Amino acid sequence: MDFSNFNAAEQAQMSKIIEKKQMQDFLKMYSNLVEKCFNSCCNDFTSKALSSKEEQCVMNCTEKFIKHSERIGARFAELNAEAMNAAQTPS
Amino acid sequence: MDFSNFNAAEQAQMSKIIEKKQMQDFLKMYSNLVEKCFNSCCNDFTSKALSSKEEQCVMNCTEKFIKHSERIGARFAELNAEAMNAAQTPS
Amino acid sequence: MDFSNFNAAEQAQMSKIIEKKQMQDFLKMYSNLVEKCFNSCCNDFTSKALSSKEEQCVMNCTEKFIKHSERIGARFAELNAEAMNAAQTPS
Amino acid sequence: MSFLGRGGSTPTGGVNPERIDMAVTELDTVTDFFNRMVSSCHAKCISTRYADADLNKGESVCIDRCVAKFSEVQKKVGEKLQNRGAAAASAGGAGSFTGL
Amino acid sequence: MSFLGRGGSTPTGGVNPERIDMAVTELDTVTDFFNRMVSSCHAKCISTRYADADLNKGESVCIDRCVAKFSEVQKKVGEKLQNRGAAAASAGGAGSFTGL
Amino acid sequence: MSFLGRGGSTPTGGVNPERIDMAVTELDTVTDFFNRMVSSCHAKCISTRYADADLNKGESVCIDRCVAKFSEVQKKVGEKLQNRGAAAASAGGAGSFTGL
Repeated sequence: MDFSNFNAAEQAQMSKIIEKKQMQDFLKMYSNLVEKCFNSCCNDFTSKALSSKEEQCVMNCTEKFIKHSERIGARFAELNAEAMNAAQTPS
Repeated sequence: MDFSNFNAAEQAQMSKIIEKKQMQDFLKMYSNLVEKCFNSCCNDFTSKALSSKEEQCVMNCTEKFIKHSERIGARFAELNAEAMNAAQTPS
Repeated sequence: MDFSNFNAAEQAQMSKIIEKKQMQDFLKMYSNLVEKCFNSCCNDFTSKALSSKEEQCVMNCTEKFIKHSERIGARFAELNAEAMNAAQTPS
Repeated sequence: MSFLGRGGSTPTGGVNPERIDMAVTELDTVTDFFNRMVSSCHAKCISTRYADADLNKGESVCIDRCVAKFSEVQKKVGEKLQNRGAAAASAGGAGSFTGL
Repeated sequence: MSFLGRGGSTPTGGVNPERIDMAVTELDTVTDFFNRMVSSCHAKCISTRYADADLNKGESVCIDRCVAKFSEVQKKVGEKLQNRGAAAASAGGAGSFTGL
Repeated sequence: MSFLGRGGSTPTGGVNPERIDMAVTELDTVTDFFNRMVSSCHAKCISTRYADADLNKGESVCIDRCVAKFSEVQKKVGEKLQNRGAAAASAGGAGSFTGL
């Protein structure tokens, strides 16, 4: 996204808003991750303790989800950069 | 919904809020539609291009979802009108 | 959650915010409940009226969901109290 | 939306922020119900093969009945929540995490 | 996001609240698309057995194609909505519940 | 919620908006976790036939264990995210779409 046509006061306000949004997005990602990995990994309720197998599954699930998100983020950024270049190239 | 007991200043403010909400609802419907039609129509990831079959499915899915929403909206409005009439009729 | 280090003005503002959030949470829980119980209980669309069997299912679903939420709330509060005690005990 | 009263009266010409707040909550609530109805009735009535862009006869009839049924469920659940006491029903909401 | 114009010009040094509002809406929209893409491509490409913490070759390739396909769907649906008229498409949104 | 510090000190009698903001974020986060716990444990423990309005013995025991397990998962995932660095973990969030 391009805020280069914003003046200094507007850019400062956007920075604050974005910083707050990043915190909220992170927290939402955290709770989403807990839900997703719990749902995939925990299916035995004969005990209240996490088994070592379940714990390993949760750790792998978390790590894999982060790598997945990072890869999507990288591809998504490339697509957006292409789209922006295409828009700026006179045809 | 009935805002007839609002004064002019309140109605003006509500109009602005509703206009903003309509934009947000539209954008949310758009992303929801993309997710739903992608999930239903795209199941082959041996290629990165949308096949003509997938594209046709996405177009039908979009069109059908809009018609579905419109029909629900019409029925929903009828129900609300009935409920409002019932509330205003002395019993 | 512990707001004891808030001053009177801050506690007053938090009370107002919490009151508003409770209303919103209640309404969200209501619509969530309608969706969940409708999806579980209504599978016959040869008629537009709720059958007595469907109605019974919806009533049980609602009651059971509330009891479920209450039980989770009680366990959750216990866990949080434990965590708070653990944090305050010098180790 | 019988859970929601309208705030008090408004001084002539001014804006009563509580009335606006209430109206926005009411609007959000109706929109939330509507969106869930669209989603539930889509799952119940619409074939996801998407061979066609039009609603067929069976789908159209199903939608009409689905809206009626969903509304009835909304009414029943609302009555149940009111009978049971809204307070008890919201147990576990934000209020229960705070000492305020 | 061709649906969103940018608000008018801004007095030097001041903050144009409409421009900020538009930018926030744009940001929220991109974030929403991104999150749905993450979720959809996770469902399409990632095995939920979680025997391993790394993306394997097949999963990685699937993700790349999934992003491309999801974006194409986004474009197609966007075009369709614009052709059909944004107004009609949002039928049933908040606007239809109000007399304003 | 160890990710969230509390804002700085407050002038006597005044309201520190950052402290309020932080408290609201904390409240929203706890509510979000609670709601997901309710939903996940409902899916894991409650039969959807709804022949009965009461929780039976098996469901009750399942709920208690489910809450304990969900909380443990929350702790494990939180530790993992902190070890990995919160910054990296939020890759793809709003920040990555902007040049700011």
